Amino acid sequence: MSNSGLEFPAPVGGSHVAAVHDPFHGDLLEVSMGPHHPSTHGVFRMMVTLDGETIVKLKPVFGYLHRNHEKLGENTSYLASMPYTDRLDYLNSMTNNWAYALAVEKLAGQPVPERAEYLRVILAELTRLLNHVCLAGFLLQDTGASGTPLMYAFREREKILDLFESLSGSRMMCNYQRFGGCRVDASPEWLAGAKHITDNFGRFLDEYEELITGNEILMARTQGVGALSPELAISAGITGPMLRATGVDYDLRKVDAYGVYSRFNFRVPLGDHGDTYDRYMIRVLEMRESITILQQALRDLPAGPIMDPKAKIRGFRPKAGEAYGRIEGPKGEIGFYLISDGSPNPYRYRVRPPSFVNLTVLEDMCLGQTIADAVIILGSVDIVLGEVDR
Amino acid sequence: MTGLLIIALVTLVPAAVAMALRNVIHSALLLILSWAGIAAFYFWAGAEFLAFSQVLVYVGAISMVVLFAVLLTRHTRTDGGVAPDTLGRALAGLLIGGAVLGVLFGAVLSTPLPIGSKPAAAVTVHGLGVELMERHTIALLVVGVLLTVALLGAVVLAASDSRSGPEDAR
Amino acid sequence: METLEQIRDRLLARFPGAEVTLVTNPGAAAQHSLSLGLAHAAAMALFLRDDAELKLDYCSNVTGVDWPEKEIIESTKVSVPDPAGGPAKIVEQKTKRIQPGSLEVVYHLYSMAKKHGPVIIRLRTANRTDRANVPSLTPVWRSCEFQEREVFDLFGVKFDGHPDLRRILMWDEFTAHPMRKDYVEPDDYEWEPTPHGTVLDKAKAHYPPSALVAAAPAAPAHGAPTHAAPAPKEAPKP
Amino acid sequence: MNAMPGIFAAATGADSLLERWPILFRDTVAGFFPAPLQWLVGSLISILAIVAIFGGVFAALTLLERKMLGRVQNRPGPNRTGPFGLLQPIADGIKMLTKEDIVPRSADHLLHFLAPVALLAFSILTFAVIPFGRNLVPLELDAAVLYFFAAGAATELAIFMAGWASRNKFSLLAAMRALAQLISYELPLLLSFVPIIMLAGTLSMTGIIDQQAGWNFGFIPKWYIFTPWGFAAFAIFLVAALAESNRSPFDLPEAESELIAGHLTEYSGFKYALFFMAEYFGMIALSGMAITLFLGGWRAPLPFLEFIPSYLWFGAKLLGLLLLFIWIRGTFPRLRMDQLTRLAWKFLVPLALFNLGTAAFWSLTSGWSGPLQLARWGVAIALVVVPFVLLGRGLSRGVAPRTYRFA
Amino acid sequence: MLGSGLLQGLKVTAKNIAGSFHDPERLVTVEYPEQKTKLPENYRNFPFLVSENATDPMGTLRCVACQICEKECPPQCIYIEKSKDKKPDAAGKMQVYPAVFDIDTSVCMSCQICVEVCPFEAIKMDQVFEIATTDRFNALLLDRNQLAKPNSYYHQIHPTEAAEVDGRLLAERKAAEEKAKAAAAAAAAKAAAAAAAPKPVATPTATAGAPGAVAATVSVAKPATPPAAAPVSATPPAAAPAASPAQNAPASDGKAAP
Repeated sequence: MSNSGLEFPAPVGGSHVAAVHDPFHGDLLEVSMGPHHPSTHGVFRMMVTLDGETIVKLKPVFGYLHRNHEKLGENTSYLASMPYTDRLDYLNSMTNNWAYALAVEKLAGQPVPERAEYLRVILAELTRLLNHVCLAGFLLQDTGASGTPLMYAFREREKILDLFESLSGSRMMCNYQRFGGCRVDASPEWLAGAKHITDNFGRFLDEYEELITGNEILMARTQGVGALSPELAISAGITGPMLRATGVDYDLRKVDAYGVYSRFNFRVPLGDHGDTYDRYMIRVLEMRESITILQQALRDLPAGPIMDPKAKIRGFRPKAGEAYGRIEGPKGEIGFYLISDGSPNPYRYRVRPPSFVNLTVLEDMCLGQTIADAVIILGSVDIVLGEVDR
Repeated sequence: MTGLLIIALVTLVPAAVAMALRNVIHSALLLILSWAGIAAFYFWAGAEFLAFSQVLVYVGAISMVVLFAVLLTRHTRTDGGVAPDTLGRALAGLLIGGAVLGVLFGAVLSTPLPIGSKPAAAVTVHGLGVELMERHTIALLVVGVLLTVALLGAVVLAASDSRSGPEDAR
Repeated sequence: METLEQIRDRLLARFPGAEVTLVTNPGAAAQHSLSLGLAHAAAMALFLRDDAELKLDYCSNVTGVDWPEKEIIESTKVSVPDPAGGPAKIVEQKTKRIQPGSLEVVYHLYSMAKKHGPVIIRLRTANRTDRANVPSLTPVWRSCEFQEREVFDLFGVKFDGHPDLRRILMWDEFTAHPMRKDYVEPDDYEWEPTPHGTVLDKAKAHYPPSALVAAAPAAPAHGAPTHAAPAPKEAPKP
Repeated sequence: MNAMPGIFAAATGADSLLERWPILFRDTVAGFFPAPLQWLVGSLISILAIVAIFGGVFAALTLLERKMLGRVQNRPGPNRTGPFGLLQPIADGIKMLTKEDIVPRSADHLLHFLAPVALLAFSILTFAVIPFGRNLVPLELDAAVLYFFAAGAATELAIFMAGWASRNKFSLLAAMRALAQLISYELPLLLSFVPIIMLAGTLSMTGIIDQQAGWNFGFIPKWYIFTPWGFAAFAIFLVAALAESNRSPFDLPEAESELIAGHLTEYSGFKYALFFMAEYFGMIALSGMAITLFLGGWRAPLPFLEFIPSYLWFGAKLLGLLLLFIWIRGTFPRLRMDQLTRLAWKFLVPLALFNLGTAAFWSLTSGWSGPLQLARWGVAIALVVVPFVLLGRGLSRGVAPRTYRFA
Repeated sequence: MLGSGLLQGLKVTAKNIAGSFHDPERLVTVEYPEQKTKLPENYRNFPFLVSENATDPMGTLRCVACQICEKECPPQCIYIEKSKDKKPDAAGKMQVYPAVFDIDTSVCMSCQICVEVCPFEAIKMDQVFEIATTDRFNALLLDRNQLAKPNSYYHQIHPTEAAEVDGRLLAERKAAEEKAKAAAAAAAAKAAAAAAAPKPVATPTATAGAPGAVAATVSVAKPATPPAAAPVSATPPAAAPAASPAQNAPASDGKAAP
């Protein structure tokens, strides 16, 4: 039963170029980049067909890190899935926890106290800083700068991870949010530490931009590479900085205004070429916006309980029903879709990962570019395999 | 004399072996070795400038052209020697070879070679330059213009290549 | 944004033959959804995307849900006239009904242009075995391409019209569909020092009972556990 | 300090003991041998000296590079093997020697073995003409500069042999790419030193260094780098030298973005180390050449510093240039292949050709004096900067920092 | 102008090279085995069982084998077997204790949910992270003896948290004792009244009337004598103020942490 005359929207890059054997150009070179490759950010493989240097066909292959996170979610209680969400996008465990907690609170109609909402915003923005700093470092590593920008990025990341460790107990596997609030209250010293880091993060960013943004070699390598059109981005469900780099104004913090984001005034940067350079610059500008949010949140963090008194940790049985909660993670929209049938285990537990959906257009961006560009384009998409494969 | 003998051997033997080898790449490399032999001969004769030019031009650049040409034609392993088809062709081959050999020997024997142990005057680069500039200025200028035009042509080709060439990434 | 009822009525008006039913969500989130009939699903999806009022141009999430056969016992109160002319007695009759199982695909649609949503549409397959296909919405929203392949891989819902329907997470030779409720795990048991609960049953299936007794000694006070654990490769320790 | 003025007084000037000891040493050692052999023994000594000293410099350079990169990246660099990591080169050496040397079965064994040997031989040959000190010139050649580039030209041959002999499609592809890079940067390298030959009037190294003797206004040395065209030629020479020795912005053959490690894929163990030794020797040789042509060889920068022996000045300048190479490696990302060749053919070659004109203008107007001197400098500087800006704008047409709007 | 961005980049790296010699901000690495960074107090690694004192760890385990943590643990790495007999706990009440308490550290992901759900403050998170071992199975399976650590050790690694927990336990115990005393006093008063006026109907002793069974009440069957001398317990015999300040560490049990 084929669809009634629906033509398949030809992607901008014309992904269906026939891999023709051209006598003069010689035969096409079929290369498998990955799963064990220095610049694929984890176990990810790209079956690339090369005509000399230019890419003719590129099929991403993943599933090497597939642990069936969703089946696990359906066989354990709601609380037991929380530590597993740290392992989804293992760079940003705080935002994963918040997305899951938000979905379950929506499912059970669970109120959250003021102080916990502010703490969640502070930790989410710190995670956004951490993720974007990591991306800038990895992108430069892919273009060949021998580790210097990556080391500067990791120096800043370590400061934020120390904050997470002194708050939640573990650097990356925080398991910090609960349904109806947070687990540990932030001590005054911790808040002072967070304020100190936020204040001179701007200084680091200026030095970093001085090293990178004006660099002609980087501009030559990334401008015009892997361009993505806004229409294709919207149709392919791209979210996060990659979407805003194409000029589409869609940031869940403004659209859904979940949590207490409506109380902070911050701006959403938009690019207009949608190429790799824009994606890098959008993330740098977003880091600056996150700093302003953090300063506002730290300034007017209210006192009060961090956990809703009526919230139950054990024996949590939400009424039957379903809910889809989503937040603006550093990589894009991360959402949890839960169907509950009243039992302590969720009936259906679904994670909507941003990296997995953002990879849909990888081939369209890489066609016609050289193999050295494909590495950078993949880097600019910013994928984490824990989240792609679940 | 022994030096000259060694240099002659280094020049001629690789050239001969190069012809007999089956692998074209090996024979190309041996050819380059014999060019180096010629450079050694210039050294022996005291013309350092000429020797360095020989090495720079032949071993440096023209060897690359030869190797690229061999690679682009891509059938590096010729299988089986090339036997002459008919007896007539073999005879004709021998005849022409003998004739060329006769002419060469005639020329070598008939030219009055200066016999004596007077070493050639030590020519400095400055001297070479002055010689070239005074007596052969016109020839030098023509060659100079020719080379510059070739060079500029290459640059223009490279410049125009990006617009039309499909290969060059945008 | 207009309410789901208005959308349903406009859809019914637009596509007379289609069945569009409203599915209410009892939970606190109150995110109700529309269940579309398969015949006009693709056309209705295209309408939802291109309609000036709705402009749902962003399909955020595609999920598969498995509803296996369920035995529903309905107890209905029936008044049985007393043959002896007495007052009619209320008798509880239990009727046992097998609700046919089906696989369901849920789409969460948002509008980036008008910044509203979610409109949730559900497509149900006829049954869970042979007729488990649903028209693919990849031609309408390109973001469904990978997510529909994942639903096919983990649930076994065949999408008609999908440009490249292959397994995306599992390896290609894998036959079963792991996210179904009736999925049986392969029996690749690996030795665990403290088998308890479901792991213990598996351990019993794999190792003779004598080995398990040694594995979990009952004696309360003992030194370092010298497990005579017959680990597959390891020689038992003294 | 006052106990030693005597030695210092005696030690200043060109004929001090610190300057003449190499000659004395060579004559005393050669003295033990019969006359015809003395020339041979003399050159053997200089060969041994070069190989020993620059072998040590190579080892120290590997450690210096890793330490400097560490310092750039906020970490101390290797400091586990010996104090401050000083035994690291020995550790690397042992590792390289003990690693198994795998030769692919289908490889062309003779060429596979010959490639690193040839590459190293050619790069050491170039050391024969570099004047390391006043009396430390291994070989006094009339056409020394031409000899330097003749010896350097054969490295492409060795890289081709390495790529071809490995019988591996990727290494051949990468070898072809390395050849394209070397050939397209050979031209700017040669063109950048032609103006110096024009003005110095000689091809011999010592001649060029003598031309750069003396100081203007008492303290600015008459080195060629302090002339407008000289500075432009030095910049072009530096960029081309970076590309010739496969260093950072141009290290395409061994880049991980390429398919595999270029023509070095099928090499391991000591042959792999030989390739790296050859690369470092190439870098040292090109730096030595840059020092001789542009920075006045072993001349002291200031008149009152003359008492320090000349070879120490050469060492200091060499260290400076090597640190610059390492500094550049720690900072820049890599260029893409087509951008690499476009930079050479459309930017460096035209710029170098234009520089010939500037140098010609400079030498013709050497007679001007007084106010004309200023005009001479002004025109020369304009002749250098204007083409640079025009060609630069052409090169980076589509590339510029962007401004972003906020929703 | 072409190259200005490159020069800026060089300036930044130069600043870092120079900075790395004097500015601690520019040299952030630590020579690990010789110098170690200070662990934050909230740092958590694998769990451990809290015992009241170090001399007899098995005897004074706080754990009462209620198996809540075994059920709630996400990767199911805890294995508990209740003991058949009972032993008195810190408050003197007869409690079951765990005969077998194994944690398989190769499965545990140190998510501290067991600490969160344990109602008896019996399991806390440790801070030991150098625990590499070559044996894949048995060395990673920690049993009761390897898991038990004294309360003093707990004070050492998590000072503020330990003080809070002790304060809470003390308050609970005090409340339990008041309730027990009140119940005992009421029982005594009733017995006295019964003895004074022998009524015809001997109302059963106040077993039925006892208010809702408070978990830690002293069982009524015991004669109404003043509570036995508090067993050797970490809490000081004198009625220490409820929230004993952190630094005045609990009384005189051995400081010798294992």
